[in-house]
Amino acid sequence: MKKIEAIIRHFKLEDVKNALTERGVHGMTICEVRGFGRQKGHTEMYRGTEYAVDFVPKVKVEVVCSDANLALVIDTIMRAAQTGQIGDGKLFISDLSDVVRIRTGETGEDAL
Amino acid sequence: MKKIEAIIRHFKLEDVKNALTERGVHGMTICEVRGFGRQKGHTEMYRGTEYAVDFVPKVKVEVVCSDANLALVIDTIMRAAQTGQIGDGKLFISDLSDVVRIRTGETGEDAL
Amino acid sequence: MKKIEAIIRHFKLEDVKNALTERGVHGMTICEVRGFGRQKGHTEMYRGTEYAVDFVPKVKVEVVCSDANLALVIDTIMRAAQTGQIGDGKLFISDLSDVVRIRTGETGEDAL
Amino acid sequence: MVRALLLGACLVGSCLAWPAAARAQEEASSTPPSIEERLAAAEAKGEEAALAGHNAWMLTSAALVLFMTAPGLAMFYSGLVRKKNVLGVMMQCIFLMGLMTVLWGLYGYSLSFGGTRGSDGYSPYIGNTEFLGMQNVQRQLVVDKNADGTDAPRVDTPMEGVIPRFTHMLFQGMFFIITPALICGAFAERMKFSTMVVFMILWGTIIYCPLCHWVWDAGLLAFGPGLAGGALDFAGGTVVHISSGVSALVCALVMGKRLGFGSEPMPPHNLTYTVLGAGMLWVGWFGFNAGSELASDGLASSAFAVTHFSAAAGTLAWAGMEWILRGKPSVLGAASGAVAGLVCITPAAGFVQPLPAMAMGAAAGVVCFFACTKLKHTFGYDDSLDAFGVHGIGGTLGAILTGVFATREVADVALVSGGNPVGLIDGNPQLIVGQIVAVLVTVVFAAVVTFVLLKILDATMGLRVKRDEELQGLDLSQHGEEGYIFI
Amino acid sequence: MVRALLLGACLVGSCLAWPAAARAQEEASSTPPSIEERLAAAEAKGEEAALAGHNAWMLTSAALVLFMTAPGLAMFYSGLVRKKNVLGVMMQCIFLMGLMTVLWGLYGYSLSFGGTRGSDGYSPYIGNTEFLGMQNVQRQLVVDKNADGTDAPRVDTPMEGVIPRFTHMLFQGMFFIITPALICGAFAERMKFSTMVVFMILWGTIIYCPLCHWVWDAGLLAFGPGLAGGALDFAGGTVVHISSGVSALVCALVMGKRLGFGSEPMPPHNLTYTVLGAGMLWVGWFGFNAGSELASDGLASSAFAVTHFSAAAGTLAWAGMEWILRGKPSVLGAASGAVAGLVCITPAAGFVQPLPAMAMGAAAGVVCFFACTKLKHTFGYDDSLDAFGVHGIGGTLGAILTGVFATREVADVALVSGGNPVGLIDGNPQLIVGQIVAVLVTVVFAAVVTFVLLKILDATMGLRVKRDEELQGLDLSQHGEEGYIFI
Amino acid sequence: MVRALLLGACLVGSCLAWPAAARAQEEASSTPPSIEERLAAAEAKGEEAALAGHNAWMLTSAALVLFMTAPGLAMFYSGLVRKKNVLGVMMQCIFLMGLMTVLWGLYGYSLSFGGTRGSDGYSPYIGNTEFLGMQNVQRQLVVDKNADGTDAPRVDTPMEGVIPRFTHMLFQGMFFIITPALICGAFAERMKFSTMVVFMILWGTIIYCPLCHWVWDAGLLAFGPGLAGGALDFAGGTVVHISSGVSALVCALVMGKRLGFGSEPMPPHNLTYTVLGAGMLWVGWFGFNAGSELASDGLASSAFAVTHFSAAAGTLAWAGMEWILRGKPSVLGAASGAVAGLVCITPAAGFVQPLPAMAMGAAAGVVCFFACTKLKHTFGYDDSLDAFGVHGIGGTLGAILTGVFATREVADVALVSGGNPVGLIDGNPQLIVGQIVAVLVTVVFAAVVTFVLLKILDATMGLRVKRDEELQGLDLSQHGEEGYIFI
Ligand SMILES: Nc1ncnc2c1ncn2[C@@H]1O[C@H](COP(=O)(O)OP(=O)(O)O)[C@@H](O)[C@H]1O
Ligand SMILES: Nc1ncnc2c1ncn2[C@@H]1O[C@H](COP(=O)(O)OP(=O)(O)O)[C@@H](O)[C@H]1O
Ligand SMILES: Nc1ncnc2c1ncn2[C@@H]1O[C@H](COP(=O)(O)OP(=O)(O)O)[C@@H](O)[C@H]1O
Repeated sequence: MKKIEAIIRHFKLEDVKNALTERGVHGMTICEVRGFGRQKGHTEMYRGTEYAVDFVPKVKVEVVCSDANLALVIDTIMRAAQTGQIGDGKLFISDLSDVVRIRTGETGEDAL
Repeated sequence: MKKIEAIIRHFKLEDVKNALTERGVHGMTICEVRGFGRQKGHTEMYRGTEYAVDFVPKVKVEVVCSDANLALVIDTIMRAAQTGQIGDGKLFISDLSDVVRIRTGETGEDAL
Repeated sequence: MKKIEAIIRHFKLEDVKNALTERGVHGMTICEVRGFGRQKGHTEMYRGTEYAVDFVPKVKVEVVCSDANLALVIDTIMRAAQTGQIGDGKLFISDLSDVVRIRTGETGEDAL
Repeated sequence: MVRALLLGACLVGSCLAWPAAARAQEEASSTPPSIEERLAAAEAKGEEAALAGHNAWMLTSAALVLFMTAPGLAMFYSGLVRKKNVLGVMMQCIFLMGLMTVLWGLYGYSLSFGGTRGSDGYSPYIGNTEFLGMQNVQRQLVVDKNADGTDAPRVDTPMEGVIPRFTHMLFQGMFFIITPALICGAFAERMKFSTMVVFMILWGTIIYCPLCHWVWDAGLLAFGPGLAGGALDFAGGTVVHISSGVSALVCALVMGKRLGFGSEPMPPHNLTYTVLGAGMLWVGWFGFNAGSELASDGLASSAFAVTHFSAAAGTLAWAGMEWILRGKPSVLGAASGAVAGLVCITPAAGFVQPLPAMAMGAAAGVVCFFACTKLKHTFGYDDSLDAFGVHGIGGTLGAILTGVFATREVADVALVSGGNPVGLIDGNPQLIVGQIVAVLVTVVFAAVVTFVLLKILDATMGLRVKRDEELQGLDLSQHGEEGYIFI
Repeated sequence: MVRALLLGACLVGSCLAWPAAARAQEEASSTPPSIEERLAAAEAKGEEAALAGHNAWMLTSAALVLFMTAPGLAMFYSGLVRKKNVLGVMMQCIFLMGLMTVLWGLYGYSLSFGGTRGSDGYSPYIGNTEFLGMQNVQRQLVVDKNADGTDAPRVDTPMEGVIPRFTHMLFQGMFFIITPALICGAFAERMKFSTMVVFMILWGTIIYCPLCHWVWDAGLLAFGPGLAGGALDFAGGTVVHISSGVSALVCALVMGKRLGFGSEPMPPHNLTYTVLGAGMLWVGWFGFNAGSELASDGLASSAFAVTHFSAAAGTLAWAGMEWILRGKPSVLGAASGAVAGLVCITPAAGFVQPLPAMAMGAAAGVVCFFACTKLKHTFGYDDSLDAFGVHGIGGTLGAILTGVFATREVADVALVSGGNPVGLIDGNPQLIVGQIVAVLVTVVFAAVVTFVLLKILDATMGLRVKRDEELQGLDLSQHGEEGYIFI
Repeated sequence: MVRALLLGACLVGSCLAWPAAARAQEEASSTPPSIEERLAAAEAKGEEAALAGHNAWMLTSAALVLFMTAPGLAMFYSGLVRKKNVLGVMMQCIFLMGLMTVLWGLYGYSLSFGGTRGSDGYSPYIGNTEFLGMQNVQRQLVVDKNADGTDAPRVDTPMEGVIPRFTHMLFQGMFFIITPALICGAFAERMKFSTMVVFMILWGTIIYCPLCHWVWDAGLLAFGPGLAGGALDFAGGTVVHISSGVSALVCALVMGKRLGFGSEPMPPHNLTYTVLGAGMLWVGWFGFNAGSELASDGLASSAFAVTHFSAAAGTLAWAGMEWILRGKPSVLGAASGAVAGLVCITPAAGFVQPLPAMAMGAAAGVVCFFACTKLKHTFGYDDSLDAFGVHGIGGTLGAILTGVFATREVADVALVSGGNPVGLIDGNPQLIVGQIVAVLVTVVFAAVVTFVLLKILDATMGLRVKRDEELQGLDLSQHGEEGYIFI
């Protein structure tokens, strides 16, 4: 099984979720993160003190899927999350050795 | 070494923490996440506009342990986090190639 | 490619970020987490009820890098994040099977 | 409103109540007015001015007391619950502002204050229908005759003492809001909203209105005619704080604990709200206590001062106890102590001197501190926000200490002392008896009726939300909303 | 200020306006004063006292109305937007407090209230220069002569009815702040700050000042001399709520929807602010409505009471509609209902009885509920915070119902009824005509001028922030700040 | 309180002070009263009414000034710190409300206002024991004799000018709270709580009380008898703002910078609180400044108006400077500008006209903007929340500009001008000298004593929390609590 961690823009979350569910992927976990990369942050100014805020708010979407589904998931997220401008984010793909569903104890792909 | 990422319900966190420490696992890192899966979210209504909130608040517990301890940790979390109802969450197990303790520079299982 | 997850202290984030960028690592993703370990939490008291807060606020820094860069990144974070006192945190290193840049579709090290 | 016309006429509204004077004044431009005419005008002006001054303070006080409920109490209480119930608490406050106000206008004021002792139709047990639907409170057209036989219509606003009865009704109506709202602290985070609404309608009608009548409309517990000589209760020790505090305890006992109480941490989700709310309550309480003089005079200033001193002493005492016993003063302790001091001085505000007021505040800080820490833990009830520990205990303490510290040096001579000793420090041991009797009657009455009401509601509507709803939080389950969406 | 000296002199400031009286009083220590002298002193004292009483209430009211804008409206509105725009909304409120106040002092008060009908230089269309730069409002030195020919300097504060004109100017000036601030609800989360500033300067000058003059300075729409007999507008149904509500709708239409409107969720980011803000608005509105009597008298109390009843009924009605139609009452519904009830009673506050006020509040709760849910969704405009749905619709409803429920039992005899029937329930169908005419004139005037202003500004400065700025949020893009940094 | 009885008696409390009048009135029902009797009644009524009116405004003002400290300042300041210190700031505010109030009641008021210039036991340096423990302030029983020789007991409330001394004490006591609370801005996020408590007791006693006596009790700096002719300080330019601002600077210098100052970002964690707090300060300041007239009269209205204009101009000026120099107006800038304008007008509020007030506000906005940006960065001290930059600088500017703009057109004739030129624009250059002398004396006195106090405390108790505690935040380390638990 594979885990795809996608760092995406906030306002693309709805699209990504819908695209994934349309293609039959019905599980994901998201988390608020802040990213540092090519995309510039912004500066804030409080009574004459300037702060450079280098970290940009992003959403991390984690999707676990079977190896077979990997390409589909990657492709789906890519399409839904793309704007073409710096800061669209990245996908990190890794292997999982197992998945367990807490409720039932099912493991492996059955657990998804 | 293994990393177990457990997506669990908020109110099970205390139980999971206690169960793990009772079994000698003295380290974990947690993070607020929101999950999408079989468990339904809820709808909110503000002045006539209805929003379906599909993401349910969850806690992600990350425990890194030796390969030997893996079964114990999985079993412990499973028992502590189970309610039997949809939405109990999942365990994702993956391999770590190394662990380092920042304070001392120890690596591998010594670092846990 | 490798993913380094570093659990560090809040007030070391600036240092870590600067150290990494100085050494040419220009991407990272951070996330607020809370950790449980050797470092003690604190107790809070509200109208006679005492709560032991065992979880300590930490920051998780995720850096993805090429295998070649791994040692450099580890070393850099180690140095920048160390105070020598319990609770400095840990590095978890794992393998990534792939990375994709959403904007361009580039994969592998090109995507970093 | 209409400015230019207004200049053409004389002196706005109230002046019209004195048409003779007004006319006298107008004629003044032609022939110099006689002493008689000038005197009549001066008398009228004096009446207008006194009404204006007293009314200015009392309208302000009414606004301040509403301010205590929202934003004050809404902020104070909601900060103490968990995030998922923040709106549940706020909703109770704002909805009660609507609900109790409508009831008060329709019949509550009449049940509380209808009838004057000594006149027909008065009962010491409950108010009569005198003010039903705001009759005899609202303005009415009166057509007098001028000297030349023509009509002289004027609009009359019924008075209550030195202020319009409307103002009295409004001021007292704000008490009818905050008293039930205080009870909400006991069942926070678990009560079904619909049942709460029905409960409060009944509680207000069956408990508050009679109590108010007993104490403040010359009824069963009133100073003078009341049981055992009656009790002094300047601004609501019995009517507001003991009644709500005791009912709160009964609610906590009958409803049972919150899920996870004792095992899960349930710290206040936003103590900044609680402190800010405490500050607002402190400010609003000046209206509550000094406004209870129902006039802007020296005694109002005195009541304002002792209120302030008691709150201050309470703040130091509670935080000080923590500092001594646990090594750290907490901001929740300081805020709670302020409220405890305010509660305790409430019945005494018009009867005690500043230094005794400080003593009362300090006592309240210490006693309520123990009530909210030791007592609650010993008996193990879940009075979520310590409505009993602060209002029930603090109110009882205040009512009894009023019997100790009330003095003819402060109390109104005509209404209270007649120049004779009042409280224990004046050398009169009788008052304390009346105070204790009033406390006991209030405790028993509030406890029994609340218990019966809750049992009936439990059997019919159910008191608590479902388990799942409680876990999800009242904001989502009862109202379909979230308090903070910070993403 | 200077305490010890103050004791040496007589009775601070105002007393100085009555030097004869003061002297009479001082001499009193030597020889017993004559009846004549005592009467003069009593008259002076009465004047001082009446001024003190009325002024106390009116200064309080002025403070309460400012309190409505910040923290009240700032909190109410800012809770409803997304987190990234929270400061954008608050900035509009606080900046307008600065901007509109300066304009008001320089020329706004004069354009609104300058000139008295019947005297030279008065125009029913716009105020004249009487009060430009605060002349004839501010204090001035007057040098009288004593009996012995020596100078008797005194400082005179011009009066307006029973209160200093300064007080009148301040009270009305607070309306000049909150009215434009209300409009901000319509274009929240997308308007360019610089353009907003220019727009509000123009809106205040070209729309508010004339309207205010028409209605409250005996102008085009005033009761009596106005079109079709004019309209009754006690505290600003037309001037404040219809004008701002209609302009808000035009803004929403001309500016277009927020990016993502309809597709992305845009829930209120902090409903706790919205409820607390609603509580503050409720409290502040007592100053707004009861203060509009411009005196502290029986009618002020009546206006206070009906304001309270209408707000309460509105709360229950809106939340009740939700309860019936969707199964849950929401706290946003309760808060919105309170505001709707307050808006609706505003024009009627000095003319209607309590029970009709409850009916008006209930009607407003129901009607505005439908306006903010069905109507908005049907037509699909993006009035972000429902400035039109609540203020436009609620204000119109209130203005018309004033024509129905206004009664000589309540209204000021000298200024309004003369003892004759006033509204429909009194049996006078004429008033409703005047009310409808005033509503129509206000709607057309506000809509057309706002439309023209916006079109000009769109062509010159641009109305909206850039797409990227809107996505980033106004806090960062317009002001370079973040609302909450909770890390 | 007791309603039914109240109707039976005459006119509540104050009326009792005039038993003759009351009786005259009662007899009126049987035989028509004589002119003499009616006149006595009218005089009594006038006294009651004047007291009622002035007291209504002054009690409201006292409440408003407390409102400035909490929730106002608590919210304004706490929003500016980092999240981990939010409660630390709030605790300082609410604890000081308790602490300073108790000190004030016990001896502070006496040290400040005890003694009347010209009478025995008066000192221009410090108040005497006249009011220790509230004696001569609190109510007291007086037993007069009736004409028939029977006792006529009445309770007397000592007066201070036209208001009860209680009211004066309360109003001034609120200043004794907010002034030290302002200093907290300088050492926020690092001061040890226990040391702060001791420091404030000493600071209030040794610095505030004398200064207050010098300026407002005819002492060393008072207008008239004071140095170089003394200074005009209507509502606390020297006593409140310069004293606290200068002490703040000394605190910042002696305590040193926060850990990480200059290297770590320390942005305000909750600017929404800061803006809301600024709105509350603005509203409360009306009580502060207009209340300082100690009466409800024309000059109070004037003071209210210039306060409002100055705040407005300050808002525009500071935000405008940012707009010009940095391209964006910030909401923190607007809020800071409002406060700067309010600070600057404080000493001048009873002496200047509206347009000069606008100029003063604008000047304060610009000058304080530079003080908080350039000046602070140049010298590199860490005045965390700019207590010096706003209050020290703004207060100094205001004190001096009072010397420029004070005018006999506004100032009280009896107490201040006597009809003669007052400030520079009136053509009198002398006043500015007195103002500058007062500023210098205040600066030196506050700076030196604060410095000595801090050094002693540093050596004995320690000023700062431990390094670890500072890193952890004051909320946890000093109070064992967290501000927000949003999980
Ligand atoms: N080396 C990295 N390790 C971890 N996260 C990264 C790395 N590089 C980029 N990211 C994440 O991806 C986000 C987008 O990267 P950025 O360089 O801004 O633009 P782009 O996605 O167009 O390459 C960053 O905000 C950060 O969260
Ligand atoms: N494919 C997936 N990838 C990542 N997270 C998942 C996936 N499926 C489920 N989850 C997480 O597990 C949680 C529980 O899943 P759900 O289907 O609701 O119930 P159950 O745990 O009973 O299977 C979800 O809220 C989500 O956080
Ligand atoms: N076994 C573990 N699994 C996951 N996270 C861990 C584990 N052990 C420690 N951590 C994380 O590392 C942080 C630091 O660990 P701790 O034992 O307190 O000190 P040290 O870093 O000095 O070993 C913890 O707060 C927790 O977030």
